[in-house]
Amino acid sequence: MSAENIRAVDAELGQQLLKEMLLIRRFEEKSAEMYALGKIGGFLHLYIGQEAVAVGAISTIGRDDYAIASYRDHGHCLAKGADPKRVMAELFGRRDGLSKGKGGSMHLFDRSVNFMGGHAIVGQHLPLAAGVGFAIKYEGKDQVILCFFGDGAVPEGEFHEAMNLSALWKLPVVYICENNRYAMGTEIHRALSQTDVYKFSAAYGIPGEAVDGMDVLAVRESVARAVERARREKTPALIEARTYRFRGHSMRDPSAAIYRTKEEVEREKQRDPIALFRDRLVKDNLLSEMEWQTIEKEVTEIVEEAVIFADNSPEPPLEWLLTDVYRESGSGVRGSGFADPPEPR
Amino acid sequence: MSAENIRAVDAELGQQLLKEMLLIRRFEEKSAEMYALGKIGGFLHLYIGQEAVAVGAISTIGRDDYAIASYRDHGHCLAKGADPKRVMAELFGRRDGLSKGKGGSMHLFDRSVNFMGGHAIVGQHLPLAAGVGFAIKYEGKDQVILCFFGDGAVPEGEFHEAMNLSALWKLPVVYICENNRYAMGTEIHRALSQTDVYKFSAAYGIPGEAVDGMDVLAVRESVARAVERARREKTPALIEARTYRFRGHSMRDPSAAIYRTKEEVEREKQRDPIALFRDRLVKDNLLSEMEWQTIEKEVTEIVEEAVIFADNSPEPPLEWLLTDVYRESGSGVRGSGFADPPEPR
Amino acid sequence: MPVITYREALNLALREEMRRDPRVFIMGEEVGLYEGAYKVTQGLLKEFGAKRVIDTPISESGFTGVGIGAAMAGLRPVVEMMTFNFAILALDQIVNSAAKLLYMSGGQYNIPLVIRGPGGPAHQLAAQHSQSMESYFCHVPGLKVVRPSTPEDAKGLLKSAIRDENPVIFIEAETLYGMKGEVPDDPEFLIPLGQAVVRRQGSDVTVIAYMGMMYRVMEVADELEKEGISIEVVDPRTLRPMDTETILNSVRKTHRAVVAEAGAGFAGMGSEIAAFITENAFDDLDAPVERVTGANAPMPYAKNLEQAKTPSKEKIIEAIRSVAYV
Amino acid sequence: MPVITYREALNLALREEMRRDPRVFIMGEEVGLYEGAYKVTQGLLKEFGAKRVIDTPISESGFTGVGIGAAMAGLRPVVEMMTFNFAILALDQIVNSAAKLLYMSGGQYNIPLVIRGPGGPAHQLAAQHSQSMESYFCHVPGLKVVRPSTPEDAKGLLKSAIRDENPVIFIEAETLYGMKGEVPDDPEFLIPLGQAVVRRQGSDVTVIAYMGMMYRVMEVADELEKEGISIEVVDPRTLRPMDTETILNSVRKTHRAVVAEAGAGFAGMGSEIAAFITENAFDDLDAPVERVTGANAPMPYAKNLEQAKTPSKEKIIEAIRSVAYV
Ligand SMILES: Cc1ncc(C[n+]2csc(CCOP(=O)(O)OP(=O)(O)O)c2C)c(N)n1
Ligand SMILES: Cc1ncc(C[n+]2csc(CCOP(=O)(O)OP(=O)(O)O)c2C)c(N)n1
Ligand SMILES: [Mg+2]
Ligand SMILES: [Mg+2]
Repeated sequence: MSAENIRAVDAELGQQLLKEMLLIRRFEEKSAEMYALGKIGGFLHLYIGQEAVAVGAISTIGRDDYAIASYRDHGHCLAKGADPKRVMAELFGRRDGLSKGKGGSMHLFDRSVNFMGGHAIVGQHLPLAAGVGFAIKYEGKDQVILCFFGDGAVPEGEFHEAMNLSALWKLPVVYICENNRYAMGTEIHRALSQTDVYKFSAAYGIPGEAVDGMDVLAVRESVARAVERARREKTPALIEARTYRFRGHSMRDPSAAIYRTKEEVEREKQRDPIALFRDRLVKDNLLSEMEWQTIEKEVTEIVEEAVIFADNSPEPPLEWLLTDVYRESGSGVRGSGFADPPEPR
Repeated sequence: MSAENIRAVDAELGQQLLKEMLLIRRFEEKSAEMYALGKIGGFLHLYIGQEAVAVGAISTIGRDDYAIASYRDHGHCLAKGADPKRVMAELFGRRDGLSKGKGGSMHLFDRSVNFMGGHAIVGQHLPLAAGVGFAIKYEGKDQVILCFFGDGAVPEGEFHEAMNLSALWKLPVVYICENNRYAMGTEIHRALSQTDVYKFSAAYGIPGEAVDGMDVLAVRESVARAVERARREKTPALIEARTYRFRGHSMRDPSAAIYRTKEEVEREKQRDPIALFRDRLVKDNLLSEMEWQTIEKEVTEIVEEAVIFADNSPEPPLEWLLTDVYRESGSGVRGSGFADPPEPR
Repeated sequence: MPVITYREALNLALREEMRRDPRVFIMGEEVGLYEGAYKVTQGLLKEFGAKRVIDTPISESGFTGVGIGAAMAGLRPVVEMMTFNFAILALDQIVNSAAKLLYMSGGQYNIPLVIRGPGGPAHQLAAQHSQSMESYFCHVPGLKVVRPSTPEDAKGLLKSAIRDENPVIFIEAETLYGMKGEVPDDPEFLIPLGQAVVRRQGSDVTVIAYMGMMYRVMEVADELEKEGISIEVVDPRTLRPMDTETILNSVRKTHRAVVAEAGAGFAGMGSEIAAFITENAFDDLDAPVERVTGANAPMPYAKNLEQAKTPSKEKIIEAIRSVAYV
Repeated sequence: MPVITYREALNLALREEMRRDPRVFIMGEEVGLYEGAYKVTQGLLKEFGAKRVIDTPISESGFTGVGIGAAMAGLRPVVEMMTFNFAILALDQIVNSAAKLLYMSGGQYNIPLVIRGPGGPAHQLAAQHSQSMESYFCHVPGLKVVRPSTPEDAKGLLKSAIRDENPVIFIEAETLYGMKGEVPDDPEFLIPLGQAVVRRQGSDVTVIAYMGMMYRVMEVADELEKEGISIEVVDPRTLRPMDTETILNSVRKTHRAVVAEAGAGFAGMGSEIAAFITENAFDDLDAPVERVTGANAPMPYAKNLEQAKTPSKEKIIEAIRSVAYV
């Protein structure tokens, strides 16, 4: 896809993007319900409000390209094409989950669509993304990887190391910082001495830019440009998508907690990326009320099915506690796939 | 000291700076001899060629201010005012060494002159410097700390974390990157995608500049400015001192190894900071031949004495193996200073 | 004595020590405005202000290094790890700076620093958020390591840790924060580091356990009492320095020992405890020291697998029976 | 059989595996142009070019993460740590990514990665450069850990590690790089991970040791033989998975065991080895398993203190005598 005509959306593409965003939204609203019901445990971080970033960005790449994200990963995983049923089953911790129930919400992986996780240590997956970019280049392929992370990862050392290595070795990685202005309760100006994240790109001599993360087409345009360059010139880029999370940090954190006001949250909700884009499509005559209703209905069905599927999926068998700790060697090396030492009682 | 008239050196100050540089040079030449004789073991990293940086920078601060360095620390430790005898004894691993012989060349510490080490993990002491800056500010003092590190530390995550924290919290730390263009055998353009180290300062919104690290007065001027600002406004700074190491990375690495040519080394030696400064003082009539000879003689004597002192100092007693692992509590808390668990055999 | 939660006990210890000594401050992610991810620092910002209660960016290695540097320069920092899993990112600072500076400087710079926060498994937090890291720290000369199991210990040991002249790794547990217990309100109430406690007297088998596992063992002990098996439960409280005497005295009395540990067993704390007991009390032992440990796998997310990962009461009972030959 | 050094054996293993499999590459500080800080990668840049022999900046966490990411995408990286001390900076990537990705992804992403380099003490490198870190890695489910003591093992085990489908921590020793020995030049010569070897047959006491300590123990065995004490020396070679059978079989024969370890003893590898021996062979033991370990202190610089830090022959002999009651 060429970056030039990327803004020229037709009805089909427009509705597709809208539907993907809405799917994520409804999927997560349902997840929140399921969390309240105790069907989902642990940490559950909702992406609500940020959907335009994952959908806009991932719409610029193919199935064969890669994406990788932090723990706030439902949106990216769904946008990359994972089956919502298996995602929900993973959140439920069931056998048919993407990771057999072993990973949970923070560790979604889907090899079939090159979604590389789901990583819960802030900053940790940036070097992994560089590694995938390294492998692409090593094998002479023309894929790219999109690496999504929060503003909270910028102060971490691994941000710096990954930027420098990617820039130094010219790796096809597009780093997309989803700047929602908060890392848990820490507003960005309390975490960074210089808060325009995209400006870090200058320190590494790579392209960087800020983009309105509530505008799916703006994200799409910016990322498409970076993707094209990454494919062609193997140049990484740093894109700062300015966005906002409408909910709390996780289900344990109220949406308008001590660190931000109700007014601020309400104001930001006026920028709802889904409502904005729907209105735009309607205004441009690319979406009728009937089509909208159809999309809503389809999305609701997908989510309902996902819940039913997840709920019907059995718990993982207890033996699975000890599988997938090591992969047996396929190389025929005797012993190299030895089992772990015998369990002490 | 005010930064304005800092270039106006009189004979006394000029000769003082020259003498300090020469002391470091001769001290290290002697250390190399002692290493060859087996009196010194382990790693020995010579500072030869870079003396103007430590001497110029440290000449701008007082005894009560702090300095901290990497493993290439003899120059900084001596410039900060440590007793050459005890430094040499430390290199010899003797009882009267600064660290009782337990630290060695890479771990010089002298609390009496606020020299905070001597750290051998690349990048590790940058956050420590920020911590000292934090303490200064916390206690409402007007000290500063100079933190010296190599170009090789820039790609490390801790460089980034320390810069950001110091800038964010406005700590009185002057970071001085001694860019000698190599980290062991890795030339800077093979380690950093953007090689003007001082430009990183922009990413943190702090002052930064490059300075000729072979010109003791230029270093002095630049650092004095940063020190003044740090004292007054509690602003950190990043100074890149462009310099060169005349010897190998350590005594185990030949001076002109595979990674650089003999010609390059010879060319750089033309910029010898000591010769340059001596010539300048002579030209400005601030140094006579006789004075120069006196300086040489004094310095040689200091170094000779240091060697004799070190050689006469006994080995540390074997019981010291297990002392200084824990500090006994002075607070009267029963047990909190408990000894380590009994040694298994 | 006032009954307060484990969380409140920690909070009180911090408050008292910060009131007592102006050099004590606390820094970490979300400790100030947010009052702690687990609310341990509730109210501290209000009482002590932003100078002494410092919110940090997500830079574990950086701010741990800041803590160590500040300690070198005379302050007494308490660094909160939001959870101890993130301490791996700061491990170089902990191992190579905090633990060694006193030694490398020949006794010049001691590091009076506490690094505290919750560790170990909680509720379905999965592999990267459920690690028991105490054996890492315990292996490092120069560090002290505390695992406080009760509200009283939480207060008394944290206060001692803050007054200690050395770096202390203080690993709490998310699962205990809400637990209530009697806690002295005397601001000079201290529990020395390096003293184990016998939680329950018994004569047949010694079980060594701390934190959540200790409570599970206490329940097991109640159950087995009905069968006439008498369990002595020893809680080390401080893992380094380990109070080997209290443990050995107990074993010399019961002649049988089991170590119960939530973390993965291989090269874990239980290995050390089992090894020193055997080394020092071999002739008193009527059976090998048995370890009951977490499975040697990462922590799974699914609830049923998670439960199976940590030693069950059944497994503890089985181990006790095997050493008691009943 | 050709006689080559340990260093050459490693070099040969790398070469052979890189020739065999184009997905294998090596990255690390100074591995290319400089040919390795310890020259293990000598000639590799020339033979394989800069695409497969990659010099890295000093960014341990970063380039280890790059290795892991590349492994996720199908390559088979060998990451050199200039020395293993610096792996602490990459520990989060090793523990939280490399070791857990297979599990967290429910079996989708295995990480065929080798992290290798010298570890343990060398010559007067002082506290920050002389650490024995194997117990850290051994504690982590999902990692394999190798410590090869001979040139032959260095080659055969490194080749198996590279062919393994899992992350393998391969810790060499600077002090052994120059050691010579017979090494098969067969490119299919492999030593399976997880197999210990009996270095010396004996009947009175089993001593478990690896790397430099193993050689010291062999010398001790020679000396004690003259007194009529017969020592069996077992070298685990792979620490995780540990070949418990070979060790237990030996102990069941000799009824006495000593573990000798260079690193600090508290919560070290010796603890694990002593613990499992006691657990599994208690009734066969005529004496407690004794640990002879490095002192529980950081490594001092001074030569005499450095020597005293690591267990001497005298200490090993003393331990052997104490378990043999002679
Ligand atoms: C290394 C590390 N430190 C701390 C945490 C705890 N933590 C989880 S998410 C988070 C905030 C991250 O914020 P940001 O990167 O902006 O992402 P967002 O949650 O806004 O999507 C923190 C501190 C962690 N997971 N990893
Ligand atoms: C974290 C870490 N990685 C690697 C090393 C090994 N090492 C010691 S010095 C050095 C080069 C450092 O170069 P630079 O920072 O430029 O300082 P210079 O030696 O030029 O003074 C390396 C790689 C180390 N000590 N610490
Ligand atoms: Mg954020
Ligand atoms: Mg350099």
